[in-house]
Amino acid sequence: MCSDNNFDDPGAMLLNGPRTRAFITGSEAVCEAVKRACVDMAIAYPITPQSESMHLIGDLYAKGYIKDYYRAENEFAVMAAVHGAALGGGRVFTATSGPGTLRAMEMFPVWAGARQPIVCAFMCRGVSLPPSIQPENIEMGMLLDTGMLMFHAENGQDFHDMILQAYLIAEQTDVHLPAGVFADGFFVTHTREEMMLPPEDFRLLPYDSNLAPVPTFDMETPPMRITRDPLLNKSNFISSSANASWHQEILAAAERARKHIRRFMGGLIEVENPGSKVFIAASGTAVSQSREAIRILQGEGIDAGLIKIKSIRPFPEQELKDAVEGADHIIVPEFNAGGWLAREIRASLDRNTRVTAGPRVFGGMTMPPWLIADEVKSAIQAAKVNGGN
Amino acid sequence: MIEQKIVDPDYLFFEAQRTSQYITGSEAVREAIKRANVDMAIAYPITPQSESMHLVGDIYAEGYVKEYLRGENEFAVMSSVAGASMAGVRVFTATGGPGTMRAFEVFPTWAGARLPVVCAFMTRGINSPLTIQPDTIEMAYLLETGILMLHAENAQDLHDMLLMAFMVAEKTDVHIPVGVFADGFFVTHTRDRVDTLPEDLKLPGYDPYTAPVPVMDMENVPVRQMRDPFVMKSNFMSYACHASWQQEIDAAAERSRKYLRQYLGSLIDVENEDSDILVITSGTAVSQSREAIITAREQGLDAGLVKIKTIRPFPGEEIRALASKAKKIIVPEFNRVGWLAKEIRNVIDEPRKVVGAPRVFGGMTMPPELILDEIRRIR
Amino acid sequence: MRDSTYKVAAGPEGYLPPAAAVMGVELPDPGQAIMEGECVDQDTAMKAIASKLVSAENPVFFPGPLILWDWKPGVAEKAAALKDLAEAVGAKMIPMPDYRPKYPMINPAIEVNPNHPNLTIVHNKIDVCLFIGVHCHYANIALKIIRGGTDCYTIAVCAEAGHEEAMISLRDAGICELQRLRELVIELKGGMSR
Amino acid sequence: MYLSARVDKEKCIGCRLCITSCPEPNVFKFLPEEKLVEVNDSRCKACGLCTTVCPKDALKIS
Amino acid sequence: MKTGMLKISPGFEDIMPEEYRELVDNGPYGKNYGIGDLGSFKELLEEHPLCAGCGLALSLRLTLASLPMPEETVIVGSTGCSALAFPQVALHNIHSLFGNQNAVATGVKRALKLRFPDKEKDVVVIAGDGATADIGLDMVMQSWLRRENITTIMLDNEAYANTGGQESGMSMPGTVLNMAPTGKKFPKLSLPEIAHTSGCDYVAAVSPAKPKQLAKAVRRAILVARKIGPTYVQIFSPCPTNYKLNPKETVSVIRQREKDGLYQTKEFISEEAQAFLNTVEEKK
Amino acid sequence: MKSIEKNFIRMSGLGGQGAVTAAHILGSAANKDGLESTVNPFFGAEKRLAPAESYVRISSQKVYEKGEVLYPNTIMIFHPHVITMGKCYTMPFFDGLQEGGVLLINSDEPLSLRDEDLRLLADLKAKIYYVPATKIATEVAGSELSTNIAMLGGLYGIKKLTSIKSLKESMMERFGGGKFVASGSTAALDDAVKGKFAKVSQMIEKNMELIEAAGAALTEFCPAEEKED
Repeated sequence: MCSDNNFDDPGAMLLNGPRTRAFITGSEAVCEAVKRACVDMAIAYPITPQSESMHLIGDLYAKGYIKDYYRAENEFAVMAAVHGAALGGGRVFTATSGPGTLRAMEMFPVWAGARQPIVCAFMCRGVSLPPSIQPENIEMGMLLDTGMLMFHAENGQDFHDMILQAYLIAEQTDVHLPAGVFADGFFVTHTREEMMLPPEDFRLLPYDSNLAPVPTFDMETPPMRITRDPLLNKSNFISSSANASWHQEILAAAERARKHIRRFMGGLIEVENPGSKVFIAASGTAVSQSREAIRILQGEGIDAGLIKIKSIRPFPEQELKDAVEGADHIIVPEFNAGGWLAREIRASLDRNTRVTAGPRVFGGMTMPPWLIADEVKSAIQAAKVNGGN
Repeated sequence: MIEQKIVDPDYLFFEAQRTSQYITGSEAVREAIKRANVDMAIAYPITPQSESMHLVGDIYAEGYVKEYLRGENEFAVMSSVAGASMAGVRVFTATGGPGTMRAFEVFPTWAGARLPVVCAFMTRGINSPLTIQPDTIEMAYLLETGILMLHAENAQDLHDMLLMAFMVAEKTDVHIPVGVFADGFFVTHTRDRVDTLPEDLKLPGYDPYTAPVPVMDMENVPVRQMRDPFVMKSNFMSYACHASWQQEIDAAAERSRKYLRQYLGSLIDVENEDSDILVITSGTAVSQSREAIITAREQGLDAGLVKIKTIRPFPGEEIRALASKAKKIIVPEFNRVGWLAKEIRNVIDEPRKVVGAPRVFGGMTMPPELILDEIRRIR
Repeated sequence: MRDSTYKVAAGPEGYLPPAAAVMGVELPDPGQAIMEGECVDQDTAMKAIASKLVSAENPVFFPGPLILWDWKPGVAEKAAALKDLAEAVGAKMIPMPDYRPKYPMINPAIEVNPNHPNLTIVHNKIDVCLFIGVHCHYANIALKIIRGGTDCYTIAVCAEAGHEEAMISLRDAGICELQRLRELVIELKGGMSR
Repeated sequence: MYLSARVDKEKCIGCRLCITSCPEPNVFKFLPEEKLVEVNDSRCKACGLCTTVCPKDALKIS
Repeated sequence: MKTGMLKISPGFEDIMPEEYRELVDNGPYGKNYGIGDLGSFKELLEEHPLCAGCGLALSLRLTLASLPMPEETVIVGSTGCSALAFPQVALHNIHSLFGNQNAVATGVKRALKLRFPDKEKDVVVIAGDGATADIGLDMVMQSWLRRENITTIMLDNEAYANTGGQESGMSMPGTVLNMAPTGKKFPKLSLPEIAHTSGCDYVAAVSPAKPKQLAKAVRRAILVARKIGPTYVQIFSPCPTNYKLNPKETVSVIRQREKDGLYQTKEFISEEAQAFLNTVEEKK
Repeated sequence: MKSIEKNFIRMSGLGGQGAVTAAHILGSAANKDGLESTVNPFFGAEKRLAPAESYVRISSQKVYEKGEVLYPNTIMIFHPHVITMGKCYTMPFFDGLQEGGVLLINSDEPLSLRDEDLRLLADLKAKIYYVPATKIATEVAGSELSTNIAMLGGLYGIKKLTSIKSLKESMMERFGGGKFVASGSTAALDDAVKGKFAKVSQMIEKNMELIEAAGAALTEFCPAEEKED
């Protein structure tokens, strides 16, 4: 199904090409993306709220859009098998959620360390006991340092586009890292809304493993003697520094991704109402809630700007710094208890007293826009009381 | 096995006569567990942790620990440990690096289920590429799991923190798991002087009926008791209840501060706090910094040291206060991402003050000269 | 986007220098090259390479597996062009036949390894080296280690996106670039060929 | 100074059992003309395994 | 394998280290060598860091010499002593994590089938007993149940040797090792039987005490995996270091164990596999 | 307690030669003498005959630093192959040696070091000593497995970092009791050494003789003189 079409510049096509309307769920949007991604192989394992998308991808396999597909035995095995398929030179896709992410945790740094451009969709949900199948993105806080690229989709449209863009970015020779495309479970996966899809016959070009910065394990690529993870059998300064340099190269690859993210995704962040004194900085569904909050605030005569953070790894430190240069308040709403995004933001800026790390809801709770609007108002109020700014 | 007398923890920690021994960090684990009145321990091999769990096996054979087994993998070990803890016993295990990652899903469930498990993490690098060498990156992943995290500087800390961890973890108002972290090899395999406690004394046993959740033994009320029941409903009430449950875990961690202060003295140790330059760090990097600071001060460079003992709960207020006076803060770390520098930047008003360096990883040693270079660079 | 003042220069830079990309150095766009952390046009970079090679006391080429093994069409021709260039320069070739940590030890006189390139560089007193035919990941690791521990000047002739870890790096380089380099070298040497 | 397996050429019948009992690669070389084995002593770790399978007592560690 | 994979680019022959020239001139690729040819060709395995007298190293060496088509073989390993030798093997080989080898191999095998539909590519898992029977047992068994076309070879040294000698599921009952300070409390896992009932078309338990039998089992297992279904070979490979044997006793302890009735070679062949083997073995 | 400067010692040998055990004995002895010391073994999965290192730090001041000794003032080379066959991972093999540092090499005769290395060593004012440790171990203790003890004897002959009494006690503790924790392969070698003697006390006595004999067999070699040839 892949070689039928030839779009020389799928990146440009994705950004500017024609689109048609569809009223679909986030899970269906994933399916539409994978259908166009020229994927060789997908591996599935059930977990709510991800299962539906991998069912649909199973249907794609049955129709011939994907060459191989099966249900594996658990998430750790899925991520291991996907890794194997990528080492063997295939373009792969899989998806998981919450506890599934944590079950497979050990594999993610392996993907990055092995420089495999695996694209995985994470439909975030709660992870701790008591079990919760509900939306919450704490798992992202745990994946920040795994070496993978992390993109956070605001809605089904983003989810669709980012999956395709993720392949384009992840497979660049100078990047060649795994990319996680994150969406808040249910809020995105199970919400039906209007989306704009590229033409039915749009396809990414097939993956060419010869362009990889590491050899493919197929006994067709020199050198003949090539091992994954070879640094173990010496214990000394040389092998430690080679190991350290390897890790630095993974960090470097993520840095190199910035340029490609700007090209294929139009930037690491999107800013609305630049120059505002108050900003809401958010990612994922919290962005949508914030848009509504801004509307509420505008109704009350309060001007607030919005920073939508699309790329969590690499993190847009400089873009953020520039965007809030003249701002007095930055409100960071989040769907998790730990507040990882606020921590990222506070660690990147100066004058941290400006940052309000909240509101935060979790356990599946919805974040009503007024909660964010209230936080904006109380930050402004507090500043007035303190006579600051 | 020597007959052991139960004593008050405060007596054991602060008054009992200590004996100096020249031992490794792994042996220090044995010495601690021997006096910890542990009911059960579960082991699985992984370098550099294996040796400590061999030694715990040896004291099981001698009778100091009542039950011991080798599990089939780390995920299973951590799950079995959870089961044992739910059934009301004091339980210990240890892992490191990839083992931590393999078991990852279980750690937030320990916290969510309010289990006072004590686990030693002998930190090492995470694949890929494979390394068995020291590196603290796994701590970055665990920050959001809800477990308390203590970071030992050396074998003495490891020994003391393990014993204290049981006492903190089992307080009714805390009752969440504690991870005691020690840098693999640098602590586990280095032979150093450790002041150990009398062999004939041990901590009081665990009383599961003081737990803030019922123990699963069909010996206490209510009869109809199920762990973790919320999954069946999808509505505002059940979401709010789940969120409140998570808040209670965070609250338990907050409450642990007073006990941690009671046993550890403080969450941070400070030397020369009025210095313009503060080196703030945890674990082995503290030892390396001590050497750097000795040299720096000999050379007339004014630098102070802050040793962070608890990573969760994080001593945010303490560091914020210190940081407001300092001109620059140097954070040496044994990992590639600089999670500690990020934690510190997050709690202070002027993150620009923080120099996230030197940073070495993948098993590299951090020569004190590197820290000294950073101090000089600021001067 | 990021302003970089980071200079990718000959070392020794220290115990564990940062990766250049993390310091803000970006890879060149097609048609460009990179020199000591800055983008320059390809021709400038080629001239600089030729002059570095000609003025070196002991220039050595490190051909990697992608050019050492005649594994796909075009390799033999590229290898021949490389050999011509080496002869024009008067450079020795020390191969990197694979990437494994070799047990118990490589012979640094006759081979180079990406995990510890400095053994070969120090042993042979190499002042300028040229990487070609090495998978990008391994090349970057080796180039950074060299920068950290030696004063060797590094050049990377890359068929893909280039290497900011090298002091000079070409991108999308093939036979034409090797031939052009050879012409430049011969020119610099006063027109003497072979 | 270092131990290695040594072949007594008089006793060796070239049965090659030693070759398939050695945990190290490329230590033994079979010489087809002479029907003998030869030891590369720089690669031999002197474990002595070969001496236990030799039917003719032709191998010694020394 | 591409035909040029082992051809040195013209003009570069003289700079290639001898070891590589030997592989080109005298290696086993495409030659259909077996263990009977050992001693007269350049082996795939180079000098490795395993202990003197290591049974696992011996089994690995014999296994590598028995591969029916080394030029088309990708090996998937796991953490353990064998992982220390893998970088020295002149094949593409993957070490991913501890215990996930059969899941990784599943991905590799399927991807290679997609990419090279007209070629046979043998994916062979070679891992220790800890990786196969303990931490990775679920993934090992699931790959059998799923009928993946891969060969699983266990180098059974009855311990976690690389981490310092811990008892494993494959240790004999009563064995006192680390983490079993009062002796192992349960029997040695009967993995060949489990493999058989899990649907493996070829299963064998062999040892380097009988090299020809070992070679035959490895060869059969790989051929059957190619055409019929999953296969399993268990190779008893005593560890002189952790069992404190004299290194030269590695083979004699196998013989002694066999004599005592505590070890036996085994072979299960499904009807389909037998029919297939009859055709290929007759041809030869 | 005597007062001594920081002594940072790097022991480079091959797996199975007992560099780790030697470090342990030396560090423990210093501890018994009331000195501050830490012992770090090499960190790894090295097998027999692979390059291996261990580190001892001894000082009368508290030693905090952990990890590899990158800047030693004493380097002990347990096997000539470390130098002649490059079985070490630092280039040159004395990398990081402090000025005025000491090199102690196990070899029956002086090795032919590269001119360049000799020049560097002369610049560092390094002292080079040779001791035929393996030969003496075989002669006196009847086993090359005691090479490590002979190396300690050589070191004792050069500088007395610890008392001889503590060295002996430390050996008693190491080989005598059941308490010592050794890795699998080290434990196996221990058994092999002990197997040579009827009683541990005999072995210790032999080892003490060995220390003395090794000290007596030291030869000093001046890099600066050699350079003139």
